[in-house]
Amino acid sequence: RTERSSAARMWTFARLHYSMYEPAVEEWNKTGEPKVELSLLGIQAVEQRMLSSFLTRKSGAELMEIERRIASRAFAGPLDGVGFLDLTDRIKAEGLDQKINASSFTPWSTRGRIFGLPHDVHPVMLGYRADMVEAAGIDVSKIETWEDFITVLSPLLYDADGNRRTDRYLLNMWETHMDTIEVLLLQAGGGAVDPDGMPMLDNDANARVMAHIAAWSHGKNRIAADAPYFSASGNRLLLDGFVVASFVPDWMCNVWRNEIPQLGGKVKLMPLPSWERGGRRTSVWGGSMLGISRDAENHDQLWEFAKHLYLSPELSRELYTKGDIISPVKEFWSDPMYDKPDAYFSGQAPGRMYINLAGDVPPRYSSPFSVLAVERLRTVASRLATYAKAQGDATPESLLPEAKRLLIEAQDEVMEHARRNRFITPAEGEGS
Amino acid sequence: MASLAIDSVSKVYPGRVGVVDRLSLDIPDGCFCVLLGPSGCGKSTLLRMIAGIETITSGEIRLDGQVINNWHPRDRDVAMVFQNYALYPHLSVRDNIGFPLSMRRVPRADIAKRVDHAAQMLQLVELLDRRPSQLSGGQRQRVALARAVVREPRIFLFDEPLSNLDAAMRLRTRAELKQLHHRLRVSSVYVTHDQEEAMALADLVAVMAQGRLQQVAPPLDVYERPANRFVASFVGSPPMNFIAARLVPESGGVHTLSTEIGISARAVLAMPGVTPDVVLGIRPTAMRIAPATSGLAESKGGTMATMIESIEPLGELMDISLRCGTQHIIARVASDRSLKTGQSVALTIDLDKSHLFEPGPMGPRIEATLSCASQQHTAPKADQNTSQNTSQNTRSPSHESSHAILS
Amino acid sequence: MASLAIDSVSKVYPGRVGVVDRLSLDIPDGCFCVLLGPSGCGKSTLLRMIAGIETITSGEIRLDGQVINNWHPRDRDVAMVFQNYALYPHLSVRDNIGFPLSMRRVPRADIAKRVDHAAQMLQLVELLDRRPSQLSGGQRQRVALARAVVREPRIFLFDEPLSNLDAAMRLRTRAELKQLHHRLRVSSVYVTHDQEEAMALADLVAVMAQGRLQQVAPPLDVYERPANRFVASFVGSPPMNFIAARLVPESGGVHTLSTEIGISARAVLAMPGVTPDVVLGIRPTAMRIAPATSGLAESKGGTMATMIESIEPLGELMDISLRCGTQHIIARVASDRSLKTGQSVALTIDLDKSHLFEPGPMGPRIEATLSCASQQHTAPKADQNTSQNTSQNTRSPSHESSHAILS
Amino acid sequence: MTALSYAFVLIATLLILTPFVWLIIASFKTNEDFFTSTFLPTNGGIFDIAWDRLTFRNYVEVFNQPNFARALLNSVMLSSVTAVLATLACAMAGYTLALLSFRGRTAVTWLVLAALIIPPPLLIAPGFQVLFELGLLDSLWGLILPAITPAFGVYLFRQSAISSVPKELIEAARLDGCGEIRTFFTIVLPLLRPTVSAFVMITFLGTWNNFLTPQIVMQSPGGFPLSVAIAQLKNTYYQDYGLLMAGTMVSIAPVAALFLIMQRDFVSGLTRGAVKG
Amino acid sequence: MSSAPVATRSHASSRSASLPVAPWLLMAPFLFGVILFTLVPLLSSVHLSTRQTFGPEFSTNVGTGNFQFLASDPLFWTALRNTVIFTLGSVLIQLPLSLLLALALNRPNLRGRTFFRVSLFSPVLVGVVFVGMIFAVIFDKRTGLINRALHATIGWDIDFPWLESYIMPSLVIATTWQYVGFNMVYFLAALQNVSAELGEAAMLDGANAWNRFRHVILPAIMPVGTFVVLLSIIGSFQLFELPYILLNGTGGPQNRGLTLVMYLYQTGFQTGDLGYASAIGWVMALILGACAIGQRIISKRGERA
Ligand SMILES: Nc1ncnc2c1ncn2[C@@H]1O[C@H](COP(=O)(O)OP(=O)(O)OP(=O)(O)O)[C@@H](O)[C@H]1O
Ligand SMILES: Nc1ncnc2c1ncn2[C@@H]1O[C@H](COP(=O)(O)OP(=O)(O)OP(=O)(O)O)[C@@H](O)[C@H]1O
Ligand SMILES: [Mg+2]
Ligand SMILES: [Mg+2]
Repeated sequence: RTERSSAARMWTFARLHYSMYEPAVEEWNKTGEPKVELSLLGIQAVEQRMLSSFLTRKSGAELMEIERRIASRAFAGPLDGVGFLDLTDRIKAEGLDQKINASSFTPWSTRGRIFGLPHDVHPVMLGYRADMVEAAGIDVSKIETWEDFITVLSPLLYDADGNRRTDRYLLNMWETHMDTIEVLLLQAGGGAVDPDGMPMLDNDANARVMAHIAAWSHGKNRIAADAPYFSASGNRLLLDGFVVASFVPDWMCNVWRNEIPQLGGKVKLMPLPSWERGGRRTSVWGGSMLGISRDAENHDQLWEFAKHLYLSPELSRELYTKGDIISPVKEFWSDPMYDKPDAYFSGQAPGRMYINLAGDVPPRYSSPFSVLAVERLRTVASRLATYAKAQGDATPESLLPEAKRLLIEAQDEVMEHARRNRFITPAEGEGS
Repeated sequence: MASLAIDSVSKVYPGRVGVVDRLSLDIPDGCFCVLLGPSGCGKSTLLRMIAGIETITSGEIRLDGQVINNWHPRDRDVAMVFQNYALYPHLSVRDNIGFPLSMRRVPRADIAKRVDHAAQMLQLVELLDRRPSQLSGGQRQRVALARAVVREPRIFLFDEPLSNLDAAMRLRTRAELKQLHHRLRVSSVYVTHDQEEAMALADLVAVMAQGRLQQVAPPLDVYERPANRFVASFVGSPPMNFIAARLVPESGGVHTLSTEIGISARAVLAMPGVTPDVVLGIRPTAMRIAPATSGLAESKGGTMATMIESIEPLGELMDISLRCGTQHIIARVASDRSLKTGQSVALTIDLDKSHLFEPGPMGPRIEATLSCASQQHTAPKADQNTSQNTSQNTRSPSHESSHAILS
Repeated sequence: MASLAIDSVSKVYPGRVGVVDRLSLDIPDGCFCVLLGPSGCGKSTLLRMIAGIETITSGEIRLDGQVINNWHPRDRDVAMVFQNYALYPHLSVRDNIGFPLSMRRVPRADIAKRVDHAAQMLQLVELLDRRPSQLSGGQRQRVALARAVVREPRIFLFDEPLSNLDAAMRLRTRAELKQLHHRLRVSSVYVTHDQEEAMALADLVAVMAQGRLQQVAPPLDVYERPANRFVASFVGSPPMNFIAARLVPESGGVHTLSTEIGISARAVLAMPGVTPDVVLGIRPTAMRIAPATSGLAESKGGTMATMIESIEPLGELMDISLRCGTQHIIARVASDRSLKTGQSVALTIDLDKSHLFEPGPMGPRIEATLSCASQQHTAPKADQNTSQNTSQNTRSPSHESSHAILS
Repeated sequence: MTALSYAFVLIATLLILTPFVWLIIASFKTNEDFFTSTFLPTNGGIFDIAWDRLTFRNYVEVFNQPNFARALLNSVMLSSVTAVLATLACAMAGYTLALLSFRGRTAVTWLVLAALIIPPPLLIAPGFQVLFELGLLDSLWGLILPAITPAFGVYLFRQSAISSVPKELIEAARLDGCGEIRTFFTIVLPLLRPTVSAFVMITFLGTWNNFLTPQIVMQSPGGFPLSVAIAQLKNTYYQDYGLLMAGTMVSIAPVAALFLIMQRDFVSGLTRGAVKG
Repeated sequence: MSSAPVATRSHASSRSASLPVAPWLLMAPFLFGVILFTLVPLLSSVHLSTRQTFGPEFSTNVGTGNFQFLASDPLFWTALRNTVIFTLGSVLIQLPLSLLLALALNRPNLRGRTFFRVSLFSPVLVGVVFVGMIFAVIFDKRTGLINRALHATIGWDIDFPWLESYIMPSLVIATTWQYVGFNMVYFLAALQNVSAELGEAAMLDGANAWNRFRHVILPAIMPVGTFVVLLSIIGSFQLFELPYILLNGTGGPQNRGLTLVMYLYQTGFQTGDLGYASAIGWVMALILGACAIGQRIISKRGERA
């Protein structure tokens, strides 16, 4: 049998996190109990080990830092089947729900219970090529809605080599890139699952957004193009100014900083254009949490450690300086470091800008069906795109009915699976 | 050294019955038994069953009285020369020969010594470091032979071990094998198609056909007293000439034998009461040819007039094929350049070297003494004796074969 | 049908020189040439070079005058029987035989006909649907043979095609091959170790040793007029007896021959001036044995007194080994049960069938006529002639071989 | 004919190597260049290529990874042990199924086939459980034991034994006094050499490159092999691609060497001259 | 016991009375491993396939429900279609290439064989993760190597969406790149069983290159050949990691990249229903089983020779 060292094991999947946590863990191990043993695993490995250990109730880690998409997979069963410790009462008791940005809890909540301590907020803005915009003498402050965005920036659309193929587009987004689609859906108040964890694909918000996305990338006047995120070619295209604006959550700043230093001083950030005047100017992308294994002994000590690690001012500072990530803990937001102008973003202070939007970050709920539902949304998007291509000069309006139809279809499919699940009935959803 | 008893053993291949058919054969300790038989009659199969690398469909094989049907080949301690060599391609000739010894944990030095000895005996010394793929056919065969004779097993099995050697080498090796046998006295079963070899080596010759035993006897007896027409025609080359004949009884067991080709003789039968229709068997070597004195000499007794159809010279000897009425007869005589094709000659037959058989390809031999029609004659003692010890020599098999022949 | 010219061809294997060594041989169109030679002397290699499946290290091979060294085997249109069969394991016997035809796009019906014919000729009919793995050794060999003879190639190459067949079958097949050759007249090279076969089939016999040609001549000549001591000892079985002897010159080319074992004779040499020390070669078949009249008869001329050391019976014949002083002599005579081991006998030698050689294993033959010391004698014309046409028959090779022998 | 195959092989090789060239070059590039130039960074020295922008930094970095040496050692250990054991186990079983006749042979053959067609993910969770029950988690054996009996190996050896070991040789060996086991080691294994070396190669590679299982079975980072160490160079937010590529190159080097040593065995005529017929 | 006449006569290839213990001894390691690490887990998955589960303590019997749902599950059928397409693609394109390469490299007179052999094999040396990375770069739309090369040469659409609309073809290309040399090694090893003598005999019999291949080489490599086919069918059916990485964990647009195993993985782990996953696995196993039986039949013929 494996000699289980008395030390509690903690897995993390990000090198950055690992390096940031090490000091905190060391400090804790000086005095605190139990000793914590931090180890770095590939994200795929974390996923499989987490699931294997949950499913077999065997030899997991006491503490697991989990990325959002993976976390939702732990919620497949009945509530008391979830492998993570239910933190709801502790959080409420200690008023953490007030202390921490509300929407940050949602990804780790299912059927009203909270299973993880949030690590971040991850608001989203648009990062755009300031150099081009200004060269064209355009004033982005006029932009409030997506309509504005198009009208204001459309002068930048142009065909460099006159081969009647446009060589610069306004928005970096593509019908196949689910992350950005989800960003827009959430911003518009749509999404994949409702607070009870039930699929909700066929709502108007989703339909509207889908219609727009299809129109933007294949419609009459196309503004969107694909410069893939996290890929050499994508960055190359950004450099070449193939697209003007991209979706930039706080952590993305760090990615750009490291992967495309050449863009330094050429880019700026602006809040997302909203879907209607006065609407929400931001969204959310990515995120992770710290969960405690239900099978661990000494839950309380681990809980203490979790707080020590996540709620410490040091960490919040580390997060921002090393990873451009703003802390979910509201009280730290006053920290002046967030106001420091950033040369990379042409003197803007990204921290502050994100914090200002943090309050508006939309909630996004998790459920066993998240993955399935999101997959369906992706399919809808891509089907709709095909439809748009076929239509030729499609507009959001002309696409709306088809979008609705497809979403309803998708909804039914997902519900098929949902109804199959004997462990989670809608009834139980309301129950808790 | 051991005695081997094969007791009504049969082999059936899927869909092929009677490959070996209820065959019984006793090989006393230290006996050197040569298997003769036409291609495909089951010789190799029999050897492989004795070796234990072919399953026995029915019957028993006993080694010193123990039934070994289910013994693993290793435990039978037999050495075999495969018809197709079966050398280990990845081992040098030396290691090939030494292999069986090293498998039996013989000390290194010993192995080296015995391998060298075997190599000398088979003139493989300068080939010891080659791979089988670098050898000529005959050399491979000698390696296979060497691999068998380095051992001192309880039984030797040789499957045409010399077939690919030149005459000189074959003679030498044959002598070596004979010596070896005299030295070790290991019971051996030896398959060959070379009858001179068989005669030279065998204590006992077993003639097989169609999976059955036809005769088991000392070499000369097989030649001089073939059990049946098959053996007679198979042993001896060129094969015996067969001529249809009739027996007309006379006084006291004496008959007159008459053939359509004009040869007639007196026949004294060992036992009475046989069919009048018989077959006269004459060895090509049991004839003499002389230029016909007159244009056409009249046939009488063992002599007849005939004509040379064709001549095949063979160095010292020559084969002459003659036309006698409807029949062709082959005679092998000392080569004599004066004889020419088309020439008419007088053919004389050694009647006392000729045989009578019942009709049919497997017709058993009729124990009889033939003599020239003219002179008086009675069966001499000697014949009786030898025939005695023949049948004694081959008691159990002869049962078998007679069975075989009748059934 | 084609004439084949091998022009000082050599083969060198990595690290093995002289496998085939500057060998020249002309095979006229339609000639049936039999290759004799000890194991490992390069016969198969030569055949494989002719076939084009072995590279030629140096020299030329010409087919009807065209150099074919670099021709692809397919284009040479030769049919070969491999020493180890090389049958296609996954094809039935029928398809194996038919393969070369179907490769040459012969119409189906035709193939069937010719396959059946070949199968009949080699008694494979009831085996046609088997796989090679289900055949006996001899059956496999016959399939290999059949695969060659279904074709009518420009050249036939046979590498010991009958070695695994029983005597009867071999005789029959030999006859079939002879007929085939008479019908098609395809030039053939035929390797065998069976000298009877060689004699029976060959128009021309080529004797090889150590990669070199020793003699090329019609069969009987090779036997009766061996070019050198090697050929003499290699051809004919049991091998010739060799006895050291001295030549003492007398009047006009006539010499007296004396041996230490007491045999003496008169020798008339075709050409004068040879070393006094020579070797007398006597074929075992060129001797007669009679029970010694007195206890010990004195030796004189072709006859000598000696003692039987051992007897090996071979059916019709028997081999008797005799002690003559220090030497053993093997005599092959008609079997005679009256002779017993240890018995002292008178041995008579057919001097006119004996030969003289220069010393050394390859010592060339000395053209001479031997006769009993007593009676007068001069070399008869006949001998002269035959010796003439021998040397004529074998001009180009005999150059070669004498080369070979001298170098 | 030769010319034809030559052309064919050349083209194939080119196509195969192109991504490699990319990989190799990438391993010498800074992150900046990685993202902005496909092959070599342009506009600079000779051939308009900025040679000076190429760097060894990535390699230095790789070797400076925490317990890199340890990981390398683990990999070598793990891979070689697995490869050897697996080859033995599979060859033995394969030969048995191919050339020995015994009751239950067909059954076992079918078992092999069955094992062959099981989709691995089907076994992830139950397999994990078994490992746990056997207390093999967090030990090298937990990685080795499950890996030494791949059904496909058994089947591979079975098939190649059928075609490359003449049964006459087995018979001869038996007569010469070999037990079945001896026969396997002295006769069969040498004859199967091409397959053996191919299989050793393949197993070694599989283990060498497998980065997932070790992370699931091994609990303490100390036991991680190179593959994991390299995989961990991957970051969640942004990637240091140059580093990754360098890591890949480093992890390839040893196996490449091994392959160079072994590849000769894939081609070596063997059974020739064994039997006639 | 196995040498009892009855027992062996029924046996097509009855060779010898081999000690009954030896075979089991030789197979012991394998049996030990396969029972422990395949059979045992497998049995639990058999049981699972009739249940709907979440972890050990949450599991209810659904009888054949899983299979019924499977039949009507469009995702499953998509996955099956994709997988079959991929399998056909890789078997029909990859293997012939491998064989041809092996044949070419087996020529003794080919200069630089070693170099070619090593080069062709080298992709296997790279872990699948990096294959994913490399091919992400290669298949990129505007900047990808393929599109740019083809655009430059034959004016191919520079925005050709490999990894969106043509995922399976892309995967076939990628796997071919990685495994063509790998299979080549199998074939190279197999080619060693081809008897030179037979080749020579065939030449004399007038067989051209094709016929020699057909009648001498092919039969000799048949056992291994059929094995390689079976293996790559199985391998293709279990395609998982590469698309998982190339499409970062999703099935790609309209699940064009969803393979059976990926779906199995998603349902088994991502929605935690091991029961349904097992059902999928078993359907896969059935399909592959059919192939396996086919292969046995074919190679049986080969073994007779
Ligand atoms: N691949 C090889 N490498 C080295 N030597 C070889 C090779 N093949 C044959 N030899 C040698 O070449 C010589 C001639 O071989 P070859 O097969 O021609 O002999 P052979 O006359 O056919 O003998 P046999 O009558 O036994 O078949 C032999 O001594 C053999 O050892
Ligand atoms: N595996 C097999 N399946 C079916 N029949 C077989 C098999 N092996 C041999 N035979 C047949 O069994 C008979 C005997 O074969 P065996 O090898 O014993 O003949 P043999 O006496 O050795 O002949 P040869 O003198 O030609 O070697 C042959 O007719 C052969 O066709
Ligand atoms: Mg035989
Ligand atoms: Mg030969």
